[in-house]
Amino acid sequence: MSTTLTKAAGDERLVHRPLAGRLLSRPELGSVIGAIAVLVFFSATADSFLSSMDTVLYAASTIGIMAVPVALLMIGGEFDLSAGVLVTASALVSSMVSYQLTANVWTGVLVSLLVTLAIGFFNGYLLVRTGLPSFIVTLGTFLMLQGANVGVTKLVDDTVSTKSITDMQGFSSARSVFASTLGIGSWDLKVTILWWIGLVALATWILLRTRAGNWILAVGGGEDAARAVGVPVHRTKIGLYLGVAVGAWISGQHLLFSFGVIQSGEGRGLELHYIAAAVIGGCLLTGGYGSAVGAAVGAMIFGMTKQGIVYAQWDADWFWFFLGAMLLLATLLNAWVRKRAEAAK
Amino acid sequence: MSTTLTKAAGDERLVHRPLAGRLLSRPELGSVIGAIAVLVFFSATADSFLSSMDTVLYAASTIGIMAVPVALLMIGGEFDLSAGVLVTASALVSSMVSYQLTANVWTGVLVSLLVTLAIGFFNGYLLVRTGLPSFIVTLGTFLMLQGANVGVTKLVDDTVSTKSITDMQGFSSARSVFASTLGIGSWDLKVTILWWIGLVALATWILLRTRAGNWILAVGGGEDAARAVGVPVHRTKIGLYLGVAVGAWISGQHLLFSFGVIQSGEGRGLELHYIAAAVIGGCLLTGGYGSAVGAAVGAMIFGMTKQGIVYAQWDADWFWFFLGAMLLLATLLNAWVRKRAEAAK
Amino acid sequence: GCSSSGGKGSEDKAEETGGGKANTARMTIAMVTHSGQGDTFWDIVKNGAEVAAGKDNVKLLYTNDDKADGQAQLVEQAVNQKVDGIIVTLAKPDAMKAAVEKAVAAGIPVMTINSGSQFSKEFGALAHFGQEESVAGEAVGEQLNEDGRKKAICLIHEQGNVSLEERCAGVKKTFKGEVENVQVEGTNRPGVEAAVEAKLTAAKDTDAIVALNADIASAAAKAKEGAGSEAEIATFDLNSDVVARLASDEVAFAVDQQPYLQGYLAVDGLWLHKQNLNVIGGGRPVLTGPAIVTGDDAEALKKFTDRATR
Amino acid sequence: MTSRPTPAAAGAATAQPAPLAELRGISKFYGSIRALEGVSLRVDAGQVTCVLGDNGAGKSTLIKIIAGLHRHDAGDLLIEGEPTRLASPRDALARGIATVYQDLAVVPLMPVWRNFFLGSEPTKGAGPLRRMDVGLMRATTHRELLRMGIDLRDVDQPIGTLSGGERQCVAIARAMYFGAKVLVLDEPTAALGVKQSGVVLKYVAAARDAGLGVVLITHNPHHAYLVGDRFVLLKRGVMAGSHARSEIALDDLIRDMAGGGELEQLSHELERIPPTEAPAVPAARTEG
Amino acid sequence: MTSRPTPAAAGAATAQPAPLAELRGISKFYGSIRALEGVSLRVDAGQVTCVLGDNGAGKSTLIKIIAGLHRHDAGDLLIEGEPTRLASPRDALARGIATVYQDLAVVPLMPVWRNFFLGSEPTKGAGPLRRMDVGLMRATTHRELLRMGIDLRDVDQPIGTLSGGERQCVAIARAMYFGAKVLVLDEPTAALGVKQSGVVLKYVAAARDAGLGVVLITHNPHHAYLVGDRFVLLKRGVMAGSHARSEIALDDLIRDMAGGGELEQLSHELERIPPTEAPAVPAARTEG
Ligand SMILES: Nc1ncnc2c1ncn2[C@@H]1O[C@H](COP(=O)(O)OP(=O)(O)OP(=O)(O)O)[C@@H](O)[C@H]1O
Ligand SMILES: Nc1ncnc2c1ncn2[C@@H]1O[C@H](COP(=O)(O)OP(=O)(O)OP(=O)(O)O)[C@@H](O)[C@H]1O
Ligand SMILES: [Mg+2]
Ligand SMILES: [Mg+2]
Repeated sequence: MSTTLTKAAGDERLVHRPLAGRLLSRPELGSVIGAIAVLVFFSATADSFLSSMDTVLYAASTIGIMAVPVALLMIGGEFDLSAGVLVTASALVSSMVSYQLTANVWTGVLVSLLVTLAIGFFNGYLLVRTGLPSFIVTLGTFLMLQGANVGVTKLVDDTVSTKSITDMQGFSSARSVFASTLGIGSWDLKVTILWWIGLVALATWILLRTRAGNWILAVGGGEDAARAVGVPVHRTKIGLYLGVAVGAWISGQHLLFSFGVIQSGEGRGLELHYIAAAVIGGCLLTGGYGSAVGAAVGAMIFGMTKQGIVYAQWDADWFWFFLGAMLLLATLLNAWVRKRAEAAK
Repeated sequence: MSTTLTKAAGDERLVHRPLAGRLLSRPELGSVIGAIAVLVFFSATADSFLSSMDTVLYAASTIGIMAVPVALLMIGGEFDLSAGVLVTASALVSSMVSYQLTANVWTGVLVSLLVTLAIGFFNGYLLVRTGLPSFIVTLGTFLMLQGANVGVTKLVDDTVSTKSITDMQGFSSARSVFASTLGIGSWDLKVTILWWIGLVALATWILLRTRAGNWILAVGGGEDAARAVGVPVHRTKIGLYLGVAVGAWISGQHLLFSFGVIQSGEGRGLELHYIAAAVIGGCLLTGGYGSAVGAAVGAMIFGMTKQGIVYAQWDADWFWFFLGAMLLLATLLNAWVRKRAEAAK
Repeated sequence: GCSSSGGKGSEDKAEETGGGKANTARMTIAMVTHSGQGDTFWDIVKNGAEVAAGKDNVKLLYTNDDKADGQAQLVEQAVNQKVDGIIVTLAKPDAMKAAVEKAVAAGIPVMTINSGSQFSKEFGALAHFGQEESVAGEAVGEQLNEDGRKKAICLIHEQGNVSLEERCAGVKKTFKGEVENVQVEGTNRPGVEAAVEAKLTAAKDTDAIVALNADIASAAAKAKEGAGSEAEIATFDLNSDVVARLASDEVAFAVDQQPYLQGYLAVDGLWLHKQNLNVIGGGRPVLTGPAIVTGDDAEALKKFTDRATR
Repeated sequence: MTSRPTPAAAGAATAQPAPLAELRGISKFYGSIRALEGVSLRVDAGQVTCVLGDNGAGKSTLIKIIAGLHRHDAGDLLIEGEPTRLASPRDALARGIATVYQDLAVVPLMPVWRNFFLGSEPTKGAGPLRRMDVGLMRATTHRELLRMGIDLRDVDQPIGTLSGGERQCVAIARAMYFGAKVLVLDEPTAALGVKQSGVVLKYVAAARDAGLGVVLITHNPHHAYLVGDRFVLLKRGVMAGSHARSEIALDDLIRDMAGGGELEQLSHELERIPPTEAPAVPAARTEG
Repeated sequence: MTSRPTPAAAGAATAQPAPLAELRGISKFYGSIRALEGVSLRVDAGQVTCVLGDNGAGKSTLIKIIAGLHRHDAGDLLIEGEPTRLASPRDALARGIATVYQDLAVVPLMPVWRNFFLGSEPTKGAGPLRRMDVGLMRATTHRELLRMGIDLRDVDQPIGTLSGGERQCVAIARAMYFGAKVLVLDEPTAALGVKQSGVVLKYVAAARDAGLGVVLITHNPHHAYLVGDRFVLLKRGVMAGSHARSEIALDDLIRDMAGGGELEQLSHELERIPPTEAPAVPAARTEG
């Protein structure tokens, strides 16, 4: 990827730069340093941390599945505050549709995909049509969804959580797709990890190798310039919101099929975790720069820290303090290493 | 303010433009339309809305006191996720210091000012020293403060809320400064409204008439360009974080002296409300544009909507839905009116 | 300068609780709740557990997560850590089912506390210490009937929270008048105050306010003052402020489910089970509440609420 | 495509084929600011139309209308004889109008090769495996820039780290590479070195000879006179003249561009100052 | 201040006073990219030093070091004879070095008058009532721009809505207005019209005559030769020559700037093409 072309290798204006330095200048590989530091730290301080890597990976994957499309959206220069409650909404729809129609749960799953995509489209369409900042548009949908999740659930199911659908037709097949566990050695790997890896690979492919990826980088890095050279800015942005919707759909189905029941009030605040994972992984909040692998590494740092603090048996009252401090330290370390690498090269 | 100079008035390249059009192009006055619409709407649908304007103003002022410095920070191109918990931290410090030292509460109030400023400085200093995005820096302090608020309170007071200081010396004088009520006619106006108006006036003065204001607009609108012409970018940014700290201190003292007791888990999530108020009021999330009056109007829209929904006695389950929809509609209306004004003139 | 009134200087020196300490082998117990951050109620539960742990030579690992999947993960983590016992809340029973069963399958004794008594046994837990939210709600409804109230509002401070909804539903079930739910923001007390004041102004016939935790009760009391309403305030749970307001009759009564007991008994129960295979309650749910607390009890309770044990 | 005149036809016939693009009495307002009023312009195949004028005269605004970036408020825009409203630059590109903007050239954080092909990426493979032809893109970028005299070290460098002139060269090379029927260049040579300017002018001449219509904006009358066939002068948003090359001499053009007679004096004054002053001190100005 | 030579002294004496600013063997790397290596330059009072070179030669990098925007990696920067490391542009400004950057000119969303005075706002009043002298700022902005031939409609317009040349004029007028001892101009006339360019060159001459040291970067050899006293040539990051005005003729300068002998042919070729071609078709190019 970052080798130079043909004769440029012998250019007298290029100082020789070792591979390590070149690798470190990629957005995702920088943050890997932070992740390794966190890993080493908790392996040393928390007994069962390494042997419970499966739980850690699971925790990382539940953030990571959303962090990847959210990262793409951020690279495209926009924001989605509704991502957290959208996950809940997606799970609620499939649960309620299946239960109320007494249908095969796969019907619910499909309807949910359509509804979730429709909400994502609504976000994107409103954004490009009105020209309002995405912060305010998605804040609107965030609040509206937060209310609708509870309101609709109470209307339909009379309580704030849905009825259990565990005994319905199709549940077990859907569960094996969205929420099964694969025993590999002593580890119980959740299927979400596969979904996560798949999404990272797909997003990386899109970003680095397709026209759409070029457009995403362009609308985030310079919307006016991109429009001026003929990039379909509106379509690209709507597409990014649809991507977030797909992520929310997968997460939502996982939530539903691992528990059978959905609490309609949950999901608030998670959008911040997704965004944080992307930013820790090197995505620019202002758009135009970042990578899907970086977002995955960010989710990993987030997941490891959250789990590690529990394994290290630190005082729960200080949980958030430790989490904040560790995240900050990991990001600082990564920034510092990168600076060194730049300077030394 | 926006009259043209000398001979330009007769310039053939300037189309005549009525006063209304010119006014509407100011960031704050545009959003006033949205505010008026919300006001008219709720006056019509909710009986006691107009007669209870004092409560509405109070609700708006508690958001507004923080929305103003947060808006300045956003105009300066940065973000503060820790603003919400900083308010709680500030209240906790003065309560704990007063109680533990059995000192006059004013001692606690002053120590709290220093501590809050120190946290604000920490945010700003970390930002300019490390060059990390403000999102990640303040996310770190947000999480750390959230943990420390609970952890320290438990450590010091043994419970997760502070001891009551209502019976301590200085409490009543501090209460009259931070949390008194002024009866004007049939209205009971809270003193926070005065603080709010004062802050708006001060911030407007700074932004429009001082060098610091020029620098704030410049670092937000083009940091590199500002640095290149000699604007002290770092000092300006740190100053903005100190401003947020002052706002948090006032809000925190209000909280403490109106309730006497502080719950250490409070404040989370409010940062989003402050930012939302600023954005609704026309501040650009990317910096360089906005006004303090706009932020105040945004807080007003937020406050009116929140209260209005209760006065209108709409179904509580759908509260958040209505809030989101109303905010979106108000902002849309305002954007639409502005576009019309631009086109018609 | 120094304050001549209030403050730490005025505190009674509380006598240390707990005397001796068991000389049994050290055991590790994990306690996983669905509490949010900095919640008074759960702090009391935790205090009870800690006192029992200190007495029984137990290492207590307290963790909490207010999201269903997060709480389930914490239980699994406890299993991974091979603790000697797990205490868990069942506010979201379906979400906890798999994790609890995993723990039981791993041979770890489990106690459930707080709500969810009907699931405790089904999931394989040894015993349950708690109070049904709906039962507590019903108690409030009955008390309001007794006080002759006609119209109540129930303040939900966290949207979509099952336990809060159950409490309000319980009130609705027994209360003969009308009950209306109002959403307030639990982390923003000035906001709570303004919203309740608005509701009281809009619905002037409201004569009872049900707060679902003690902090909300304080804000509601201020709002009532602001709106000049005559409504009586009932609340769930206690803190020092509520006790003070009980004493001054600003709050009519509080429903106490004795959270201290839930923590204490669960730890003690696990210890007893290990030492002696005892099961408190003989396998049936042990109720720790609801107890109705009024102004008459306030004086006696003050000392304990200040210490966060009631 | 059908009625597009070949360069030969355009050169030979006095009968007028429909111009590739034509503006008739175009006006444009930015809020209360009048940027253009009643401006007309035609872009013929095989001809270079130069738009000249003072700073702020409205030149960039004019070409942004042709490029589909702004909508005009009055007047008609005709493309190949048909009245048209361009919805977006993408629309204009699809009709074969390629543009180099004065200040909207590139996306700074993106590598040079991605910028070069932005919006018109070549692909290979089909179906889900359809992907950008990265090898081709890199090689083309390097080659095309080399042809303009820019020897890039690394086509992966973010374009924002290139020098001003290098960046401008990327934008020009891109437009040249994709240019289909009409090429619109807004001050292309402003940031360029002597050598690169020469190359660009040669390119313009070549494009014209290949039958493209070219719109060239420049402040350099020498450059304009070297390649231009028709000179349109704007002044404070209105047309101040339109001359065929045969009707105007270089000196008149320079005078017109400098704002007419009353300014001649200033330019004379300046031209005189250094020469008269220079001989007075040169002895002292020896190297240190 | 103490040893600052008057223009007269600089002109008369061959004894060398310390130059206002001097670079000795400066190198600068951006990561693995070498932008400058071993470049030396001196800025004397009352002299105009022109820095010339191809696109990407390192000219802007050089002046960014003098302006305090970048730190150099090797070599010495001397200001009035003292070795110095400038911490920031603010530092450089405080030492009397005013700069017009090629691409970092302005804050787009801010009104023109705020941009004009950014970083050096005049104030009135004292204590808490100390405030910007807005009246003065507006009037000055309008006047100074008018002097450059830019007649602004409204100094409250966001500067981002000005045309490219108008924006550049604001940056130049600002530097001229605040210029104290050294004036650094990076391609100031690139976006300017004929008239405005003339004004800028007159300003440069006036600044020089007032005893300021001027560093001028330009791609226009005519402009450079009109006002320059010394010409420093950069090529791919290294010095390719340094000539006093007396040692070099305009034609040599043009050839040097175009990259030397091997390029002469191209420029000749280009100069020839249009004249030979033009007469062949002009008859057909009548107005439509
Ligand atoms: N921030 C940066 N990072 C990496 N390379 C850079 C950076 N800035 C400049 N360069 C490289 O350094 C070289 C010199 O750039 P510079 O801007 O000084 O050129 P210049 O002489 O001013 O060119 P021009 O006449 O086109 O303005 C260029 O090749 C450019 O690609
Ligand atoms: N978006 C805008 N909003 C308001 N005014 C604008 C806007 N864009 C341009 N203008 C004004 O319109 C006029 C014409 O601008 P334009 O950019 O077309 O000039 P130009 O002829 O290209 O000048 P230059 O040679 O300096 O590039 C200018 O006076 C400018 O201030
Ligand atoms: Mg222009
Ligand atoms: Mg340059």
